[in-house]
Amino acid sequence: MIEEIAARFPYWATAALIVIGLYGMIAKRSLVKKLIGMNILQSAIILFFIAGSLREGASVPILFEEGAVARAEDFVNPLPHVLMLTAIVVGVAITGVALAFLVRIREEFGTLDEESLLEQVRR
Amino acid sequence: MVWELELALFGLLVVSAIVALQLRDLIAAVAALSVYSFMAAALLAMMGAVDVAFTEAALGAGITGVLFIGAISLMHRRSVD
Amino acid sequence: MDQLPILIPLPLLVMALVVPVVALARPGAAFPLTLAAVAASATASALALAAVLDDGPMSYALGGWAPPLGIEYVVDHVAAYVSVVVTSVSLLVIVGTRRWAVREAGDRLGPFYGLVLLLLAGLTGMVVTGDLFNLFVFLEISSLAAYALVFMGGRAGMVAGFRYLVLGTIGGALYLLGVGFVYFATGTLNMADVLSILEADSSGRAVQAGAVLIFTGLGLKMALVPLHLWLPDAYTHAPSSVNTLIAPVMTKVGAYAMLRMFLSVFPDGYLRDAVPVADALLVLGLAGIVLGSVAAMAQTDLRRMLAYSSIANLAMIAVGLGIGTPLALVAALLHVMNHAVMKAALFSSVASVRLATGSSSVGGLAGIGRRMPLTMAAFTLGAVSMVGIPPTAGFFSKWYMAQAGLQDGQWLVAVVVLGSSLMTAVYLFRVLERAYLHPVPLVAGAAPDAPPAAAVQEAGESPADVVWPALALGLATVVLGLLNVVIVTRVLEPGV
Amino acid sequence: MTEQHDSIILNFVVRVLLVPFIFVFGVYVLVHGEASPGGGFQAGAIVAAGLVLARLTTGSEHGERRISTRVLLWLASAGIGIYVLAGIVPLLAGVNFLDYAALPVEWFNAVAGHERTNRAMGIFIVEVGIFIGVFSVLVILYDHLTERFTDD
Amino acid sequence: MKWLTAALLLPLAALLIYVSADLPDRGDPDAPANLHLSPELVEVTERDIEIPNIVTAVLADVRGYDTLGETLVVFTAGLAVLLVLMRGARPRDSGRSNER
Repeated sequence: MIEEIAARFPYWATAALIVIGLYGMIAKRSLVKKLIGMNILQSAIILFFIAGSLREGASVPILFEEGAVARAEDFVNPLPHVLMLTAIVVGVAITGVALAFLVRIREEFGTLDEESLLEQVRR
Repeated sequence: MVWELELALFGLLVVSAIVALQLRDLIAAVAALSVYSFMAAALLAMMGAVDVAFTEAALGAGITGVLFIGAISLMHRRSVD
Repeated sequence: MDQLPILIPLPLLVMALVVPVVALARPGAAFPLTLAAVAASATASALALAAVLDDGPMSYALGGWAPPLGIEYVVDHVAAYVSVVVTSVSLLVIVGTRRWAVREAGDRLGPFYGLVLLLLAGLTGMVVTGDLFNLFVFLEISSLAAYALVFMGGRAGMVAGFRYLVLGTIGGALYLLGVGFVYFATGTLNMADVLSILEADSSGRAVQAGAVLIFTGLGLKMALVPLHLWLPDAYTHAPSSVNTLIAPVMTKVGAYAMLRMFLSVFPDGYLRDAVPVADALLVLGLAGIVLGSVAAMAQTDLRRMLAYSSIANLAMIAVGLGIGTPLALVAALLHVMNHAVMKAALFSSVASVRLATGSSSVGGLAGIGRRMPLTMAAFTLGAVSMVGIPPTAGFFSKWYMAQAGLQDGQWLVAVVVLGSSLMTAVYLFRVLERAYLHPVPLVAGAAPDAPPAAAVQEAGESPADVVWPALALGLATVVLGLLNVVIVTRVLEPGV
Repeated sequence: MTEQHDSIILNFVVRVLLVPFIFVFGVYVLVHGEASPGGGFQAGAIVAAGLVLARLTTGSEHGERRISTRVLLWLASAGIGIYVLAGIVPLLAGVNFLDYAALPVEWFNAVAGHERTNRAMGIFIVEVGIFIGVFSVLVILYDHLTERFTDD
Repeated sequence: MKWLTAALLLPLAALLIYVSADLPDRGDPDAPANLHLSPELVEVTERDIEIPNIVTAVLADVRGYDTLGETLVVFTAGLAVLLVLMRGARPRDSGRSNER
């Protein structure tokens, strides 16, 4: 039981975070809350990738000693790190654009509540 | 690394995510989101992803928080949900 | 010539950096530079297609790092074909919407054309890439550009753009999550490498979950039926310069990405036997054809009608993927091209009508056929092809699709395809009837949202640079229809 | 957000002590990104944060500190242009896009044309490009998000 | 609405947790992702690239094209914000482009 938890908890926790983030994006009426949900979702995916790249007994992927022969087993898998660096930057870019949309919508409609926005548009 | 510590941090992460979504005061919600991001960064550093942790702290927690606050400070702070 | 694959997206990328800066000083230069970049990219695509036809698929290692390690570009028959379609259709559309761009973007032409180029760069990058994560990156480039362009369309466009952003981001996130599952199960991101590993051993729930998540994500991006909610508003309220561009090409590339998953990521039959993805696509596709066509019949605004018809046509492509036989895949691919061309013709002519009369409601079209003969000729050609009347391209993809359905024992497919033709005829011929057979109303306000009758009475033909691209696209439906045997036997059949 | 805070001490601490330190740290992160965590993205974010901090304390109505959007757009294009150029130059030399081994940076090291060094050099050039691009886009984002005022 | 969303998301949560049993254990050195490409990346960095940070080396060189795409995403965001919020570009035509 304990071993099972020790081996699986990162996946369970990230699954919970993903669902929380999606819930925020879909069910919350405030557009700001939708964006907060979006950020939670993105971080959750990043944690998921990094948790999957763990290697017991390995160290940070930096070659410390010049000239010493590096053994691949000594390092954490660097590929997910690279992918997630990209994903973080993409996430920030999307958040920035979404916030620009928010400011503009607020200016035009005077509200950030999804229901009343849709009402105003339908009218 | 001690996996129990990671587990505890993950628990805190879930709690702060829920708090960030449920707070009515938007500035407070954004603050909670920053807390969430910083804890995620700490967790990433524990898992050996120092580069990712650094980026998450600088971009995810720092810049995102600043942009959120910058945009929200021009708006109503209360959300209807 | 070895460098051809990278030359497809590269002109677009470079010019996307140049245009916004140049436009600061000379806004007038934005349009010709954009056009030059798209033309260069279209040329590279055409050359790549020719090279592929002669020598077979090309692989290109970016940065000189051999494929499973680095990122690979794969230009095979299908990729080159879709890339030619995307770049050449958008070339014509960009010419035709120049006036709208000037009107709608105003003094923001630099950012506008920069985003258009980035949108196309993202799409072409998605088409030629052979790497799952690289696909995600370029997907996000094109999506982000599309959100902003849709958002430009006035008050309703803002709300539509924001909803598009939220749902599109969910789609991207689900896709990325699916790629994560596939990566943890196989240890690689290169499509060909994933395929060879899965062919050796494709058991395991992680890959199944990955497949489900990838297809859900791409389904959101291509507006497959329960996930289509963003599309009608986004297409209706986007500025004319934008929906004319994204309606033909954007969702088509999502569909192409799905096809890529079938062809070169998951082993043959995996998506049918191990995960019910193919069946789901078939069912949802059939539902989408019916729902999209019915909803289109109920619309009074041309753009909204065409948006719902897009949902129906994308669903048709999904049906082709769902059947999954080579013939069905050929039909789906042929429909990717046909629909891109005819939707571009229809949206371009609607943009031309709006330019002249200021309205796009069906009610306001009475008598427009005589006022704007060339525009309405383009519209008619597009409509005839959309319905699927023989010499036009639309007939052939529907014909192949029905045949593929019958061959596979799915008679329901043939029935639905035929039924969709009838429904398309109902909603599009209603437009034609009003345009050609109704007299111009003499009293203002004959229809509630019609423009003043004077607008239609005075409306002459739109300027040549608006009409001719639309007409060229309309004529292309006929030409491509006549050429379909060549396209199918030389390009598509070797590709699938 | 742009009202001026007239505290001399705050002004001094932030503009004379804090912001220069942040800038230096950002450049350190950029230059040291090859050996320790860091690189163009992080450095760009840090320097942009420093600039934002300066804006926050002193207000951005004062024209003196404004970098105009025009300049920032130029910078963004140029920064990412450096990256694209690092890809195109090898292309012109006849090898694949982004193959840094073919970059003409022999002047940098005595061991002319050594591929390992060339690649390291290419990475550094690219990181500088990323730094400039990310920094300027983030400042554009901040400026435009906070500059628009609504009346309540 | 909230309950509908919850009803949609619970299956997703169930799927993710069900599938996690099939993912490699936390820190498993024999996970496919740890065996297939990661050793080559370490080797290549040591052999061909003269910088010690493997992540930077892979980010900017081996997968440099992804990173180029990533900076282009950032640039797209900049252009998007300019298109949406640029001053002097008042939506004077918003009434016109908004008519139905």
